[in-house]
Amino acid sequence: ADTSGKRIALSNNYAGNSWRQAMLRSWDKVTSQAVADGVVAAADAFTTAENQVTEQAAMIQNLVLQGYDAIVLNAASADALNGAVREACDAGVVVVSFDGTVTEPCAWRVTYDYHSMGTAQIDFLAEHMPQGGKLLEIRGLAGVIVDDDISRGIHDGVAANPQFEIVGTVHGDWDQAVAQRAVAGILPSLPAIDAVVTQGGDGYGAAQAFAAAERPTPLIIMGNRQDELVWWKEQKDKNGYTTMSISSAPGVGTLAFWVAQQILDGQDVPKDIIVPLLSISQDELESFLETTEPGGVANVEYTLEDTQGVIAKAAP
Amino acid sequence: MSALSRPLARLLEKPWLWAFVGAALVWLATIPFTPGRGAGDVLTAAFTFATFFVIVGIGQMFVITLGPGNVDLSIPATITLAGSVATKLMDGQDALIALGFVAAMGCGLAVGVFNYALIRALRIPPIIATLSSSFIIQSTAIAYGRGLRIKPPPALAEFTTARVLGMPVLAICVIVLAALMSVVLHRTIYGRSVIAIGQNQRAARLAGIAVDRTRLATYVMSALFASLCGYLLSAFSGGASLNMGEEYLLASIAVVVIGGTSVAGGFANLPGLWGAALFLFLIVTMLNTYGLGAGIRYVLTGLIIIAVITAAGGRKPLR
Amino acid sequence: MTAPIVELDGVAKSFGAVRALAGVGLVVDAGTCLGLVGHNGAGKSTLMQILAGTLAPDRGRIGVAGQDLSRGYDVVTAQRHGIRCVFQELSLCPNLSVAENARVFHPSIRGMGWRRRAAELVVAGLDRIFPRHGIEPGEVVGDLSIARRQMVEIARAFSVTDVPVRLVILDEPTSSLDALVAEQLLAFVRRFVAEGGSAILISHLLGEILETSDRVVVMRDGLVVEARAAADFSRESLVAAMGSVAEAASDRAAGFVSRRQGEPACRASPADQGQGPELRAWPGEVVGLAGLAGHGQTDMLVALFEQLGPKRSALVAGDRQTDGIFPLWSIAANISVGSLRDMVHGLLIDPGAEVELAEEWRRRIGIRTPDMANNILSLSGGNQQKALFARALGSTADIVLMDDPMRGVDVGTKQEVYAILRAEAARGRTFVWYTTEMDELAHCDHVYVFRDGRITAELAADALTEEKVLHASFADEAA
Amino acid sequence: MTSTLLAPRTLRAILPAVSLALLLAAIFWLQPRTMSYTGLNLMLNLAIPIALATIAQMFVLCVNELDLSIGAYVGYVACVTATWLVESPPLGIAALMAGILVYAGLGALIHLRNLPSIVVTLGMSFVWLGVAVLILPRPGGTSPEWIRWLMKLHTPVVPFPIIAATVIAIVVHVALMRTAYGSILRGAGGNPRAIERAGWSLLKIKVVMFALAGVFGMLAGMALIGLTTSGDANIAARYTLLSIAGAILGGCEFVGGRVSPAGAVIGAITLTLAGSFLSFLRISPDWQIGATGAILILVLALRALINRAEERQ
Ligand SMILES: Nc1ncnc2c1ncn2[C@@H]1O[C@H](COP(=O)(O)OP(=O)(O)OP(=O)(O)O)[C@@H](O)[C@H]1O
Ligand SMILES: Nc1ncnc2c1ncn2[C@@H]1O[C@H](COP(=O)(O)OP(=O)(O)OP(=O)(O)O)[C@@H](O)[C@H]1O
Ligand SMILES: [Mg+2]
Ligand SMILES: [Mg+2]
Repeated sequence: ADTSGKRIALSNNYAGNSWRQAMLRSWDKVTSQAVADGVVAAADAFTTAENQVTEQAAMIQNLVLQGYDAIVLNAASADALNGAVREACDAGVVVVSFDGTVTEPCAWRVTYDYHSMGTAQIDFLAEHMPQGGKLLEIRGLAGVIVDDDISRGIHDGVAANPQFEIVGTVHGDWDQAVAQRAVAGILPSLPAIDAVVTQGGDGYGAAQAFAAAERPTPLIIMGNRQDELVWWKEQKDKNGYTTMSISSAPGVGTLAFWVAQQILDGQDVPKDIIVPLLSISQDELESFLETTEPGGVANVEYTLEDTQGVIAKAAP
Repeated sequence: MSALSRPLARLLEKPWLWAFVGAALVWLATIPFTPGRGAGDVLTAAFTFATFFVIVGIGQMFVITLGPGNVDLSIPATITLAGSVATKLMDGQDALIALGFVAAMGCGLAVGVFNYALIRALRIPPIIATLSSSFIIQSTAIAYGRGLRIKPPPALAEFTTARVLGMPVLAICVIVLAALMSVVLHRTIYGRSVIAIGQNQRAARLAGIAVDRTRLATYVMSALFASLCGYLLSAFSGGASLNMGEEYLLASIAVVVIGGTSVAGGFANLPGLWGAALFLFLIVTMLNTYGLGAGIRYVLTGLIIIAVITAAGGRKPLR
Repeated sequence: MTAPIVELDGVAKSFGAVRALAGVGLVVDAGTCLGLVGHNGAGKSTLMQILAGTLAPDRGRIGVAGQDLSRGYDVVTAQRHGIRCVFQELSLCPNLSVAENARVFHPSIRGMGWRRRAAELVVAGLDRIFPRHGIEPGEVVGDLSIARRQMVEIARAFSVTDVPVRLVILDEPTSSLDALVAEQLLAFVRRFVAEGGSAILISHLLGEILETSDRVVVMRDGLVVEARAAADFSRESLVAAMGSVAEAASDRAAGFVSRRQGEPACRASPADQGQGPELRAWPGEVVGLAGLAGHGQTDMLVALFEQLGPKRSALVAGDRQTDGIFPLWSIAANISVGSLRDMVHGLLIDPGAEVELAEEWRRRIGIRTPDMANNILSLSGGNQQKALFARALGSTADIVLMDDPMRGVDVGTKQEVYAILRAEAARGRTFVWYTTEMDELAHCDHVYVFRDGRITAELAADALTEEKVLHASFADEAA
Repeated sequence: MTSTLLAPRTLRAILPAVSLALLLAAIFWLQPRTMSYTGLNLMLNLAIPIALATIAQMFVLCVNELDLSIGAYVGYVACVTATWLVESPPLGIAALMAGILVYAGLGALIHLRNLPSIVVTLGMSFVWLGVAVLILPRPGGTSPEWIRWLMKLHTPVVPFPIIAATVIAIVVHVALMRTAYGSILRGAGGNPRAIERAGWSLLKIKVVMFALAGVFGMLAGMALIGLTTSGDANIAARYTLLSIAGAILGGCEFVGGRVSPAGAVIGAITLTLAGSFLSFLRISPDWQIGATGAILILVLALRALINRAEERQ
């Protein structure tokens, strides 16, 4: 079907960190090209000011009122927006959620396998530290599904690899400064730490906290921020420091855009689409650093063809 | 009354005492779980991080002292804006440290004047005025910084993380700053004016106090301290981020009120800021150390705060 | 003869180190008005608060209508026995309407139609005591002038619902009222007493006391020092019993010399003046603003204050609760706030200078407190007023604006204040003084009479008579 | 007659309503489709829980206190409603009643120990959040059928949210502004000493007001779940700020017992709509957040005009 007359909206709940900024920029870059090419008529981005469920629900309802054909959604809550999403579906609007996904069955979900983001970290450690060791876990924001999933993955991984032991857990609220402070507070009470498992983005803060406490730097799993990669590179050049980076790429928003376009095009798209995590190994570090803008985040943007590939893989 | 018990009674009346007592108790409860020189390390960390709370707390305290309804909700956004502007301008070069500082202070000045213009010229209640302006400031920071995280100049970063004898240099500076501001509060016309306005704005005007000038100065000062915090924090944590100020909304109010300053205005004290900031950091540290789950930790944090304030009790009105 | 309505015996009360009452006995007979006088801080209000049940005595006996109620005596008990009190500091809720404030006082007004009943009750009370009061029951109390608030509170205290009113305590009820309204109140008190009610009247205007009371009790330093029939007292003997010096009549009119030469220190017109005299004051002059309460005098003073600015002028606020005191500060800080600019050395306020200023004025104006570092609220009402006085007089402003500043100040202190005013005026200071008391106008060099926000007459001291002031206060009435 | 209509006090009382009307007019103009039954329904239904939370905050403001825990408390109620109230109603009801009791107890504690309410409720906000996380460690649950039914009610002619908001405003207005005991409750904010001197118990008043805040906070949480259909501990985190801002926007004051239930409801709706308004404007994403602030300022600038008028009088 022809989608050149269709209008797609992005409903975003938060813009206050670099990941979201990169996500918005990727969206802008990819969709404005799509609009220029006449693939769709419009692809506008909307962000709430308060990062609040009710505000975003109101926004979804307003987008429905404005007659958008599809809403691409990064949701403030996995469940609490279900009411609004249901109403949108009932009004014939296609809803595709990503990153912050929703559980409402009528919506499509473009998700990362966050559980595997946890297990992958332990698998990496098991490979590089076969003798095992003591771990510090930095979690995200309590009461949020992503935090819960990653943490479960980590704990399942540890259960499968009993040579590892989690000796301390702090909540960094996915905020560099909070993570740094929490780690600095708990470090004095901890024995020597061999590795730090994270949820991405807290690695640099953790490294600084260790340095400030004059503790030897453990193996810290990194996220995808450029400053984390730079720090890793510096350490690597200095003493062959080895670690990995695992995270979600902000470009996933563009994938969700294409998914929405494909649905509007009448394609058969499965409701759940799993996207591979962005993982950077020791060898890929330099190449990623080259393509990442200073102060930004490592990213991948998706084309229609990439998306069709991902959809095909997801199809049963 | 004996000669000894009088100073003791005086001390017990100090409103800031309980924040320090709370901090000390929580610290003592943490020590058994920190082997070796851990106890000292915990304190070092506490001073390091409490410093930032105290910096914004000072500005917020002066604002809150202006009386009921006065509160600065634009502190988080100002921190972000000042941090982003400063790091972007300095671009990691030591030579530009001063320029970054001036730029951060310039942001603060602009924000403070803007806030007070809304409050005075448009007669918008301060809480909504600063909330509204915080959105605008946050947008400015986004448009300007685009969320890029630029490294601070190494010399500045070194300064913010330096220590002497285990004590963070920055913390020492801020202790001196707090002492200075305490003098400003109690011994200058400006400080007296703030306290008088907080008790009764109408009476203050009729007693010849320059009400508008004082309120303007206070909102500007709050924004300046927020900017200072943004400047130092971005140097300390390796760059500015768009959400670096977020947690300072509640924290700046919390350190002020737990520190014994009256929310009803007209009564303030600076030592309490330090007590409260240390207290808040140490509670989190203690509960992290105990390895409790998030739910239990939140509950205990709340109960400890309530317990301390209940033990301290309130001041009975005279008539 | 029936049992006395109230019998207090050996009542004592201390606030920390301050002994407010040192064992006081008081008897009020049914159908009489008792006058209670004493210097500022003598303990009158404290005693009345104990009788009203809002303050518990340290010891002592409280008997009401022959019953001993000492145990567990409180507000509710007092109200059940028909004892009502109009407190010195107003006790209305400013955010409620007049009718709602009546409801606060009368728990029995409730259920359907309570607003109407409350409104009727309070309006009936106002009509009875203050004919032509012009107060609407729906008005919000915070919008009323201090005099009207006082009228509402008085009417409320005399209004009857389920419990008959047996004793009404009036703690300086006339201090915020002008002479005319005060006269209405006192006449009503006489009628009330004649109908069998009882009243306790506290006032620093001894004329009122002698005219209205059957018996007069004099307190000094927390003790009753004299209690006799009013007829046995003369003004002079009453003053003497209070331990003050006899007041000397003002001799302004006698040797009056106008100071009106050269440039006036300030000049202004009320906003609605239109045609008519302009207010002018020359250095060294004491200028009086007369007329009935609420006719624009306070607005004139505030306008002058804004025009002159705090460097040139200082203001003694009229409504000390809302415009005057800083309730969290010490007495000393309350005084020095008017002179901060003069106490700065370098950048900092000199605490020594603050203490010095406070001590000087404690001496000069006789503020009764063991320590000027005590909180301002620990002072009696009259002493708080003295602190406000000290704030303005202690400043270096050339022009002192005073909004009925003698509210609740005792006779002895008034004499001292008059003397201070004269001395300061002689040094070239200008005073603009709003007062509703003829006695006080007699201390002015020049008087402007206000009516409906306008100046209707201008009288020099040698031309000042009560008739002329009254005439100008009602000037428009005839027209 | 016109003079009393234009009196500053009257003007100020209708100011919140005028701001709201202007905002609505602007929205209708930008997006005519909102001017329909469904449009209004969609735009306004999420304002209901915020309005209820704002009313709760207003009760606390009325006695010169401040509740920093209302957002977390609404989150707690939401979690209880989405789980226990569905799985085992008696347990759910007990948990909700316990919430109200705790609120009443806080009122008593604050009064008896003369504590600053802002610190106590700050502490409580952590407690509620913690309990909510314990009840619902990861988002989920479902809404009880009857709440969902109520919140999705399709009333004839006038959309349900408008009816609900009106009912809330009228009920609270009558209870607080028109009843005999209501005047005592407000008086306690205006001059507590006077209320005490008239023989009323301030303790009882504080307990009643905090309990009422608990009740309305509970209603807010339940209404929220009715709309969202499942819960999350952080679901109402911003409600604390919104409820205070909404109450102030509606003409309530921090001290002095000057409150306005209708104003509070209108204030809450205005705040919600200010956010909506934004999604009808095409603004660059960078400035969307700032636009919310600018809209609030514009709406409030009206005050300046009216205050000027007042000054001239
Ligand atoms: N009692 C009052 N109520 C309301 N507004 C007032 C009152 N007194 C003064 N104003 C107004 O407030 C404004 C500023 O007065 P204020 O005394 O605060 O001046 P300021 O700006 O603080 O003084 P300065 O010039 O010394 O800084 C003036 O426009 C004045 O009209
Ligand atoms: N709450 C209090 N705290 C400390 N001292 C108090 C308090 N209340 C009254 N006092 C002291 O008790 C004494 C008696 O005060 P009270 O108010 O009874 O005087 P008064 O006779 O009514 O004086 P005035 O004529 O000025 O009203 C004064 O010395 C006053 O300072
Ligand atoms: Mg008295
Ligand atoms: Mg008088």
